[in-house]
Amino acid sequence: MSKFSLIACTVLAMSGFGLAAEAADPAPIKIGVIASYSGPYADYGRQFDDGIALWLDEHGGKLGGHPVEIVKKDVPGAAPDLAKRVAQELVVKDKVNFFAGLDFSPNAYAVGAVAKEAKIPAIVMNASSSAITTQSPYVARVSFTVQQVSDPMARWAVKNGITKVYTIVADYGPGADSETAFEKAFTANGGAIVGKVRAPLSSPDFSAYVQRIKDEKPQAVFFFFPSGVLPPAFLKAAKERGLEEAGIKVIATGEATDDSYLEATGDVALGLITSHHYSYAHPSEKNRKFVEGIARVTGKKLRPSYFAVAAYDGMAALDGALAKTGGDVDGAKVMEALKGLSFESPRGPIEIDAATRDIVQTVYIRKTEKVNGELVNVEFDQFDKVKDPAKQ
Amino acid sequence: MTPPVLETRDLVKTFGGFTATDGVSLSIAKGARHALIGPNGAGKTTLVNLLTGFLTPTSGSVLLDGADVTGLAQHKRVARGLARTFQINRLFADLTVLESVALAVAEQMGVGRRFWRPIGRHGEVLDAAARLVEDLHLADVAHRRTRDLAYGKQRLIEIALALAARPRVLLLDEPAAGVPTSESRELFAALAALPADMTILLIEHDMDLVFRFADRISVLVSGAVLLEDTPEVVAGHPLVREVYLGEAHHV
Amino acid sequence: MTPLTPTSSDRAGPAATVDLAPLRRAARPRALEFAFWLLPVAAWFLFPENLALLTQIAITAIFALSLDLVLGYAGIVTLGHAAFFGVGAYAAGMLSAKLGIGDPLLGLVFAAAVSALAGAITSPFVLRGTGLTRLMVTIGIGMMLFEAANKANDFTGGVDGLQGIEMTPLLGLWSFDLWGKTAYVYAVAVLFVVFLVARHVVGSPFGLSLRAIHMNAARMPALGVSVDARLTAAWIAAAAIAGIAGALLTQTTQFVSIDVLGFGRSAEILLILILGGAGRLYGALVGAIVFVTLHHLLADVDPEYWQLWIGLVLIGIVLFARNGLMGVVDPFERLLARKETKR
Amino acid sequence: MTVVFDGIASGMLLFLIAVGLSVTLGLMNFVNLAHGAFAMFGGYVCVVASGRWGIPFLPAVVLAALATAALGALLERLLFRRLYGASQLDQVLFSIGLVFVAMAIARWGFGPAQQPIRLPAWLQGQVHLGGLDIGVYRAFLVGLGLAVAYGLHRAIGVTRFGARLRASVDKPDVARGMGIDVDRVFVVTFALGSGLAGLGGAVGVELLGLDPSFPLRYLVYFLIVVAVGGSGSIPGSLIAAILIGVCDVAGKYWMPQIGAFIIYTVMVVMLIVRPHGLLGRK
Repeated sequence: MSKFSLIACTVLAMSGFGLAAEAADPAPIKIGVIASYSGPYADYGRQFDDGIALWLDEHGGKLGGHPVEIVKKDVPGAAPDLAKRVAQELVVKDKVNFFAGLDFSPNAYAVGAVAKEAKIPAIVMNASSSAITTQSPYVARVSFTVQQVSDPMARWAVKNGITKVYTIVADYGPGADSETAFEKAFTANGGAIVGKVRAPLSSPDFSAYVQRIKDEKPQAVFFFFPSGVLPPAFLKAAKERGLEEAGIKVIATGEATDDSYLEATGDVALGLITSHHYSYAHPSEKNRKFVEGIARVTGKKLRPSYFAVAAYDGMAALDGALAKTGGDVDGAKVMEALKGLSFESPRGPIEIDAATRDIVQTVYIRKTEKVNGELVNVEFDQFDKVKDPAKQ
Repeated sequence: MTPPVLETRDLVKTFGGFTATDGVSLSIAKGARHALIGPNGAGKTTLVNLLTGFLTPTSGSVLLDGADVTGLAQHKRVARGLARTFQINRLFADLTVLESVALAVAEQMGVGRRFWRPIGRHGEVLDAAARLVEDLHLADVAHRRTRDLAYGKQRLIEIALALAARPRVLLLDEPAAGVPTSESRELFAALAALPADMTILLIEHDMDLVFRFADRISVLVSGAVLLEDTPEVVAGHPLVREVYLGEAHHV
Repeated sequence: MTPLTPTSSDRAGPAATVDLAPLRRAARPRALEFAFWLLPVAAWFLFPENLALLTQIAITAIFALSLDLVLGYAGIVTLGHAAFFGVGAYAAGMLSAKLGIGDPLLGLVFAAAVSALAGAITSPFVLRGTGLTRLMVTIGIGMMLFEAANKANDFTGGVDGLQGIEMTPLLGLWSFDLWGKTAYVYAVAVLFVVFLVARHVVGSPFGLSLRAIHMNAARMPALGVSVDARLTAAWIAAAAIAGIAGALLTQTTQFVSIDVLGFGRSAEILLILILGGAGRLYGALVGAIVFVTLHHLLADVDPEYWQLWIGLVLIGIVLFARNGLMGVVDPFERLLARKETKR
Repeated sequence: MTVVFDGIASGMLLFLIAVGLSVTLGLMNFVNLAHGAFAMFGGYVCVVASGRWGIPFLPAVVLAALATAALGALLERLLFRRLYGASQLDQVLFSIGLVFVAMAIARWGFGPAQQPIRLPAWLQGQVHLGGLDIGVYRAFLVGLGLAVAYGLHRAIGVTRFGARLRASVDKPDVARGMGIDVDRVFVVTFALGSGLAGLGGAVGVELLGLDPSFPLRYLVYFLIVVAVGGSGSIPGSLIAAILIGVCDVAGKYWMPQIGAFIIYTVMVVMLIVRPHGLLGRK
């Protein structure tokens, strides 16, 4: 059956003739990327690919001096039984050195268990459920946690005179995490939650919820929905009901204005204030090069989202760790080397917490604006070195 | 005179504003060959459905062996010895003849709920089923699927399924309906061979069959019993000739 | 007008002219069946690196067998069968994660019992209607269970899944390994046992009555059968088997994700069964093998558009192989049967 | 009261998409689970027509309905008609296969992202009517829904075409004998059902969104409307859709904790009380 297993993207070292003195290439490093390549979330897999491809392109296709082989595995959406099986196969059949990708939390939990058993480091490039890194000692995260981006929004709100907030989140694990983190930070800083509701994930029509919020007359409404269908639906309902006119501010986490979906969301997103760790409009030299690079390697004019940047940083983290181990790919040693690693990412300075293997980073407060006819998240405030609040 | 095996008292069934059965009181003695005739739409099949529990009457009652069974479910009446055939075949298209009959026999023997031993190892069921198949002249097609058989043969399966229940009272709803003359001989023979102590209520359009078979006839018109008597009297009754026999003979 | 011959069923002794052999023979396993069950053994040696996938196939096959009982035999079309799969999966998961009982076999029994209970509770609602109504009630029940599991976030783990399941070694001897060897043997063994049970059930008088209900439910009361009672029994049995399949998934993957209850799983297993051919047990097995393998291969070859290929295969099957994959063997079987009868 | 109006409006949208299924499934007895795919097609046509070609919204919606009807007619000729005699299970399998293909094609053509739709200014915002805040677009949906319901009810219940359709479905051989072109009746009816799906899909983009997973995401809702309303009953579907819309929206407003359960609970209870649907034929 193995002949069918397609190694989708093989990047081999382009060893120059000038380096002939060097001994034969060390064994290639195999990375199993588990992500959605089909179905409604196929964009996630593509973003991971772009980020990884750019990093390899910039580094001569080598990771810690080794040539790299990427094995892509499609696990569309949250399908942990499939993710677990795929991870097992990557270990026993493809004999990968690292797991990467991992867009959905349930999949990351499942792969984390395999990683622990097989002692193979797993780099979480998106999954944002807090406990993933606690569950398995072989998991390090370079993306974010839901709590990490929800908590600063609450602190910013209080700082700007908002003390009465209504929260609405999607009725599933991350929604509950966001609600809890926001409420905790908000009330701790003197704010009051005047009402909260969890809306079913399948709910396309928010009119009833928005009406309810309007009738409660809070100063602001905070919402958390997974990127894609729900945020525009909510924003449309909010606009239709005239929340803004009724003096109710709308704030959210960055999922609401995910760069991949922002154009499709349209003008209803204008003026929305969100908190997140990455905007493709982040004003830094490193990010400018990153955005240009993505355009170069893909040949398309697509916005890199926080998926692409996390994938790029995931490669950088592995490279940094391998530099510390001197090229040794032993799982335990690489995990040890990842702890406390810090470097400059296109999103700003990031660090892998030595104690929790979770990411520490700057969370930005952004406003959706139209720049040169395009909707972008413009950062205007920031909270530095934010750790995952759920682990404190 | 022996007490009636099957009895109805002022049985009424209405569908919306339409009265299909209008105060029918029947009394059928043990071992009787009782025929029920009447024009189309007279409510014959509705009456059978009320007797077997397929329908619940609007008012009135049904008695089996003197016990009120008006509210009893169909399958429980079968267990008490009341079986029927259907006007239009209701068979199991993909089962073979032997399988169909074995199914019915297994139910009668009370082993229908057994879920472990294969039907092929229930010897007593198979033997009884085979005998029935043989008696109804179905032996040569015992392993053919029902759907592949001619209509006349399928009619025989209808009767075999009813007989498998070992009924004391058998309701035959137009057993000869749709059977071409060329195939009706086997059917008539099968009916003639039914045991004497079995009480039979026959609904039939074929007057030859009715007068050959029945020892008592009820005439049903517009849901009500017009007349009940011996075949001779019924045949001579002017009203019957007018509303029913005349019509039937013209067909 | 007295009868001329003695009564039919009161006559004693066997019937001379009816050959009972074909019915008797149907109960015996055939050579081809032995050959079929060599497949999982062969797979062990041929694909040692794909045991996780093969385990998945075995679990799917059990689930499909369960659906075959209610759909293929009893004729109840359901799009909510994942409800019982999920209940079994959570039951086995909770037993380990919350109560610390990690014995696999005990978990199976517990899951089967809990699922059977769920089946008993839901059966009156499902059997009430027919056709589209019944189908929608099964969907509704499935969806409500899914929402309930999602609501009970703290208890079930919600969409993040139920963590912390640990299995003790099977029979105290074999622990679940990364290669999936134990899991595979375990799943195949359970599949075999479930299959044997199912084979007995469908060949029994009870199974015959289910098929008859499927073909003509209205006739059954006239034979003295309570249709609802039979269907309830089949429904509960199928629920228990689905629960076993769910428990196996939990035990071999050591967590439970909420999608065990999802509508997608109900729809998929229906497709698998129809693909293989409903109402013949082996259809469930063949459907599971073909669908899961195909899915795996297509997702590997073309991760972006595998759905297109699956869709085309489904359409092709309906247009050109009506009775499912197993329908292809029908003409041969009939030929074989005719030869045997002649002999 | 605003809540009730919202419920009616979202029920109307549900009705607009599902009524086509009531036609194909209820009247033609074809279990067409690909109904959502037709609605999706209508949605994409509308988005492309209004977004890329600059056609005004209303003509774009009409175009979407017509294009979907044409696609429906084409597929009926090529594929669906072969399956009229098939078992319902085969129809399920076939139409699900079609859904998969449609989803893959949509993703190939448009990518996985949500498609934006820009409503004309006159359909946006709210009007205040005697203390009631009424969304203009929702009022538009209610009006459109009522018009479609009335038109269909007339067309199928009263006209000769309706009589022919019922004859063709119930007794195709007899209908043929009476000189009815059964094939033509079926293709027209199927095109009608598909066209309605396209219409619903087009006007639904604003509230339901549009992406390749659309056909499966809302399939259950469409089926609920048809089942609760009673197979083949246009007024039944209308009442069912509004009932579900109102219960859903009101439930979310007053009892947001159990929001997701309401729609399924309503359905199961309704079906247990009335197994043949509100206005279904036995």
